[in-house]
Amino acid sequence: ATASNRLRIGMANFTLGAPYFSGMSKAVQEEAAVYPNIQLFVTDAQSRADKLMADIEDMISKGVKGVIISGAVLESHVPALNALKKAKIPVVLVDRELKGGEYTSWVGPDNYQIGVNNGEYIAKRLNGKGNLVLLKGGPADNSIGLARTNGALSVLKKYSDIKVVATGWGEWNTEKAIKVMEDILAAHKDIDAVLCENDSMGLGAMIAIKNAKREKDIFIVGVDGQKEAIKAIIDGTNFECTGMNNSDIIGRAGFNRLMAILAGCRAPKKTVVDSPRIIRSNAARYYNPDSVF
Amino acid sequence: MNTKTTTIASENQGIPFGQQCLEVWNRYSMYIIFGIIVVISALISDAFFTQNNLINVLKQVSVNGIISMGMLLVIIIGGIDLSVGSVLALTGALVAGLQLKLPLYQAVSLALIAGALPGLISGFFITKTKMAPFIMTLAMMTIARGMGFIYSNGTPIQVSNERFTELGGGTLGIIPYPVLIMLGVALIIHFIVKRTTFGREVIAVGNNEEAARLAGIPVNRIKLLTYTICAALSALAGIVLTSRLYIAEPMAGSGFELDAIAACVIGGASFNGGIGNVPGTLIGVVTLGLINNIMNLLNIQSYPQQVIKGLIIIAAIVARREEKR
Amino acid sequence: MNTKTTTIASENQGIPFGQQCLEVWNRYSMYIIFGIIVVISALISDAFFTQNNLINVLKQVSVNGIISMGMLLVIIIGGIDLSVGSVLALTGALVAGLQLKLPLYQAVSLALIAGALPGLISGFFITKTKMAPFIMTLAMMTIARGMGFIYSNGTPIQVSNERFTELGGGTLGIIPYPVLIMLGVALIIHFIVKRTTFGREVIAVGNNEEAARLAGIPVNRIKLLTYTICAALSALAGIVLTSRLYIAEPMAGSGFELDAIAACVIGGASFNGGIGNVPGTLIGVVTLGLINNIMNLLNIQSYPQQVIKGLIIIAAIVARREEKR
Amino acid sequence: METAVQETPVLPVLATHQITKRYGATIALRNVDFQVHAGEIHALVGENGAGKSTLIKILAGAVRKDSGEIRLDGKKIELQEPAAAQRLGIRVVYQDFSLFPNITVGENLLVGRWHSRLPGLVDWKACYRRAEELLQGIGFQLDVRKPLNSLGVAEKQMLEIAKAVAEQPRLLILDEPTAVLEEEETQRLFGVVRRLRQSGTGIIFISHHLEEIFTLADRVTILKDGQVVDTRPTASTTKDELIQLMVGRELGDLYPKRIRQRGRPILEVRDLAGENRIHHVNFTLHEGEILGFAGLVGSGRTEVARCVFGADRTSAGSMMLDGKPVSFRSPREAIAAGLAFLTEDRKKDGLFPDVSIEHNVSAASLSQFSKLAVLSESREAAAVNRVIQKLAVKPNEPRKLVKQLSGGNQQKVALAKWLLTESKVIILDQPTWGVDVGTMVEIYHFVAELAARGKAVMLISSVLPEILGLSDRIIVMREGATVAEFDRPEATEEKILAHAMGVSE
Ligand SMILES: Nc1ncnc2c1ncn2[C@@H]1O[C@H](COP(=O)(O)OP(=O)(O)OP(=O)(O)O)[C@@H](O)[C@H]1O
Ligand SMILES: Nc1ncnc2c1ncn2[C@@H]1O[C@H](COP(=O)(O)OP(=O)(O)OP(=O)(O)O)[C@@H](O)[C@H]1O
Ligand SMILES: [Mg+2]
Ligand SMILES: [Mg+2]
Repeated sequence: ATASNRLRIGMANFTLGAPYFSGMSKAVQEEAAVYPNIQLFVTDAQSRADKLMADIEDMISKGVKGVIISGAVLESHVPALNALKKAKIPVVLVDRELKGGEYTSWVGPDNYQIGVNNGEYIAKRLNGKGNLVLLKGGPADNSIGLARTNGALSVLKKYSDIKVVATGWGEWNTEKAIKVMEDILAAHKDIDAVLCENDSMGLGAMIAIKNAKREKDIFIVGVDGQKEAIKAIIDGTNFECTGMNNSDIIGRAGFNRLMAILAGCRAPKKTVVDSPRIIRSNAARYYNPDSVF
Repeated sequence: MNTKTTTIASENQGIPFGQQCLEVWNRYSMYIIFGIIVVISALISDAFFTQNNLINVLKQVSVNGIISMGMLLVIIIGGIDLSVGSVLALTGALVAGLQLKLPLYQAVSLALIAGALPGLISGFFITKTKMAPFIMTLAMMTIARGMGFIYSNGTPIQVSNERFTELGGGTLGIIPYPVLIMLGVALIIHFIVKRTTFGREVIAVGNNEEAARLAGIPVNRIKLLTYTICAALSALAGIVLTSRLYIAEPMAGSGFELDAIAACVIGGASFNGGIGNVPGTLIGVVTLGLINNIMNLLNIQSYPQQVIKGLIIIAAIVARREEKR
Repeated sequence: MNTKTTTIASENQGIPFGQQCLEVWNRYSMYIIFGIIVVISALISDAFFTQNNLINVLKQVSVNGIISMGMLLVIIIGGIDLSVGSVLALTGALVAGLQLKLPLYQAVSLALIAGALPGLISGFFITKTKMAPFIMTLAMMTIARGMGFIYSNGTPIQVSNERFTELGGGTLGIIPYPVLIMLGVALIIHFIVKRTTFGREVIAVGNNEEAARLAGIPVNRIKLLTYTICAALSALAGIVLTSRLYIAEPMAGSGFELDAIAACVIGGASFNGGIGNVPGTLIGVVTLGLINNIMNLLNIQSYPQQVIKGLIIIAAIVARREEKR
Repeated sequence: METAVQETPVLPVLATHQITKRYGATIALRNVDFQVHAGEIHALVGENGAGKSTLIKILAGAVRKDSGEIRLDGKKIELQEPAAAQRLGIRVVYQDFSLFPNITVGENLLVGRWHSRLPGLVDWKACYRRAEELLQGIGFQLDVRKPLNSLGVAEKQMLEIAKAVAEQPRLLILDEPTAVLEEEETQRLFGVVRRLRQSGTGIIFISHHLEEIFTLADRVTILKDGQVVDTRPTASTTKDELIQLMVGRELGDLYPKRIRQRGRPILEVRDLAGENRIHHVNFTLHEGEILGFAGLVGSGRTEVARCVFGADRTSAGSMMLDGKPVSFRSPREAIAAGLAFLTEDRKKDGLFPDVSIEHNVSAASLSQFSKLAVLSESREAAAVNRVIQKLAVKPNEPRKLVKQLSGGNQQKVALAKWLLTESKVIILDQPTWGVDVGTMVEIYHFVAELAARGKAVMLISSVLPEILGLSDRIIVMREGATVAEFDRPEATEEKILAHAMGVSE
């Protein structure tokens, strides 16, 4: 195919600075590479809503026939969606289900449900009694984190003996999470579980707990199914549970959804990708050391 | 005395051609470099030189353009303002929150005033306690960001008022309003710098603060005003951005200070203060936007994009080769 | 002659008590403020004054401590380095990647050398083209970040080598290695600043570059070396951080430059160059760490934390009340 | 005549009463009483650090007094800021330039007083017209639209003066205005000042050149250690008496008696040309010789020194040091080869203000005190102490920061730096700029001593008597080239000036 008659497709990433999302982008790129007549435009908004919009405008200038939007802040991209709608370009959202504008189809996880799963695990593991620490992502991108935590709390609030003794803000990364967890460990002698809004922070919490030699007392629950976290679960560490939120699967599904739409299929508006709970007994099944994320 | 004057004059005429070229280059280099980038862009991408794309670029840079005008004043006066991005976010959150309860124009005015406050406060400490502007505005950056988060509770605030979103999304003819606002602000700042006593006072203070004080210029008042204007323009940018995105995000604007500073410096401003101009800064703003735009058009991957962007900034400034002091 | 000397001596004794206090304050204010913060912290949180927590704080600040030592030299020489955070990330990725294929010490040495390179390059452009350090290192920040992403393909690289993770997690007695490394670096830099010709030359260049050149100081070489040292220390910090996290994240270190700069300035360094010291900077580093620690201990929410942190930075610097020029 | 002036019961324009000012431990001014009458030129003299600049800064509102009162035309005034003093018609030409480098000459004259037709808007046409008038008013021609950067020091000084006299000041203060001026400009300045005196302005004039005080001033006040020693009419005092009052001792001969002892040639410069303005520079410097460089301001003497020292690039010509061809690419190489260079503008390129006296002095010879780059502080301190005592730097506190010293003592520190390097060739560019008579004499003797020890000294100065008093030979420069050479015995001021101005034939 020559450059001019190739099918141009856009993959607008809100950020490629976080492994979850670069994994998503890689999955889409790998899928697209299979088709020699597809030219994929990949952009990185570096966590800036206005840049995501600029990227999409640039894609429209470039004449793309379909766009996948990955990540993003839920409510922040109405104008971008409007612009795409105006240009009659179909949009597939992966991971985040954007609010406020119109899109063609969405493929992603149910973060609230993941939270519920985690909450159930914790309640059972604690036998309805214990002290819990929350490691929240924040300050940025709070909506997803809230869904996850609220999901968990919706279960846990039924148990009056399960108390949230501290809330830390790990900014979604390992480094901040270690620091916050260290401080929390210093302040609280009696902690039984840590619930993290993502696995990166869970890994940080794990290091802090290990350094404090309290891994026997405290277990960790995360979200994402990041491969390092799954490895930790397999290895029998105190990182015991995570909710699968596989960007690789979501990314591939999203690409295929767009292909189907471009081929003229009527696609379902929303597809929730299953987020199974990963624990030691089933972790090996989800572990792929070569995956990006 | 006379002999001396004539000597200098004749020397001027006697400047070798090469040197004359160099002087032209020194004065216009940023425009020339800009021209080169435009021409190259047009050559390597068909999509570039379309009306649509060019207007897109202008629209994309409008927010940075507005901020850069305030930053320019601050840099001319010999300071720096790192808080512009978080002031933008704070104001965005405020206007989005206020327009739910108040009439639009009241919401906008209140947000603008509130957005100018951080600048007033920074300016106050910078003048009264002789704090380095870098550290004061760094602290203000953290504070304003935190306040934005507190106000918005960490979640984006949506805007539905159509009259408001028209501001960011509408056009006059083919020119989007944000572009008009940017150009309007640029014109005003240009006029201020060139033709008003305030602008000249800013330049004098930036050139030699002590001398300005000795010349009876109310240095502190001028500085205070400059930081306030800078914050007010960041606030304006926050309002434009919010109306463009229909939403105010608490994390909006992080890193914007660096873009604004880069634009001013590419445009010829100096951190030593006293030097800087509006047309150059505008060129700097658009150059930065072009770099992003053309790399997207050429489908360059995000990671190399960052490397290339850095290299182009270096090249643009090296090429300018400031006259040695 | 004699009469005069005695006059001055007696004048010294005649200084009013208040003024003497002021001078003591000027010299030791940052230590006093630091002491106050410690005392308050101990009063409001039981958990604070435990050996465990204090060691935690030191461990938490060790990465910033290492970076700040390099930043201090750069600030003393009158520059700034915004690229430290991304150099840290790049080096972290490199060491994590290399240790998979090479013996550990080779991987570490290679990563250190590679990490020093950006500093060498920044230094080169800053000296040769007289670019403002701010803008050069800003560009380098983008470039190094992009390179880190390219090398790591945007995903974290895990480290499993136990000897390597021991570096970040192990202790000597009760003191964690990262803390030892920070203190070692601080001692060396202190010695360099106080007792070596290089240190003196850095101070001289920072004070008056032209005078330094005319005094036969190889200004360009000194600057080059300073930026290289700063990058090398950022690289070291990247290695320590990676071994502490068992993982190298490509986005690691963003914003670290601001913390390092804040630490230097709280510690008494001046952006005008020529002034700055290691003990003060260390105090600055620990102060920043304490602020975060105590707010976490008190379970203060993230958003107000930011506001309070900014306010404390301002307070710390205002309280110091630099002598007016 | 003189007595008549005194007996006229005129109200002083300015009167200060018991002004005191402290800087930390230093008392800069102590109960100063001082009056200037209308139509009087009142000279203020004193050693470096005596408090002259501090006093006038207080009068200008730039520095706040600790106590005391100031009366202008009998009314008590409080000067919180310079603007207040300006409004009252107090105008100052400061010792350090207070100009704005990146704006035009014309605007520099009018900063803070731009002309406008509408409030807040600058009327550039009117501004430049006014700027031209102001310059013409003092008989000075300059392109008002040129950037200030392109001016030389003397031109900048004239600009400062034009700025100060712009609107018939009530009180005009001149802090060492002639230090960088040549004879011709100095005379023009005096003309301007006398005109102002005629029209009733009170004038305070500070200078270390006592001859100027006797030509210009009506009365003179002597400050010492922040206190007024005496005020007397110039007509009823003498130079020696003034010196006695200022310094507290007899100075003896201004210029040291020297025995000429020229050694072998050490520095030979042939057809040197720089990148900017100098060309065809030829001279030979011998061991034990003081070679004076005379010329008008801007004649290129500083650039010659900078080229020889490797600080500026040369474009043609050759240099021989000790018989061997050399060309220095940096000051570092020049220093290593045995050169030293005391720059004319110590503030700009001679000192490290935030660094102690000790570390300033040792800055050019650190390698002497170090092994493997590690300094021996005791050896450093010993060596530094030796030179600062020799030069009598005051206060004798090696740890004091240089920015806290008075101008003259700063100059000594700058000089001390080069005494540690033990150089063979010492270039001194305006070594007595801003230095009091006492120090001046000390420096003269010192320079003579250097030559006596076999050093070769290249002495650049705008003070002709200084050149004539010290040099063995004198080179005259004009428009960037060396145009004449005299042996001391045959040199006269007239001959030198004739060559310097190009009217010798
Ligand atoms: N900002 C300052 N801080 C501390 N001390 C100062 C300051 N300014 C001046 N001094 C001290 O005050 C005294 C008077 O200084 P001043 O500059 O008035 O002297 P001067 O008579 O003008 O000397 P010169 O002839 O060298 O210009 C000196 O001892 C000086 O060290
Ligand atoms: N054409 C010019 N371009 C740039 N600078 C000039 C020019 N003419 C004169 N100057 C300035 O004039 C000043 C005097 O020149 P220079 O120092 O070389 O001569 P000089 O004989 O040493 O004069 P001075 O008596 O001032 O020391 C310098 O500061 C120089 O920058
Ligand atoms: Mg003085
Ligand atoms: Mg000169």
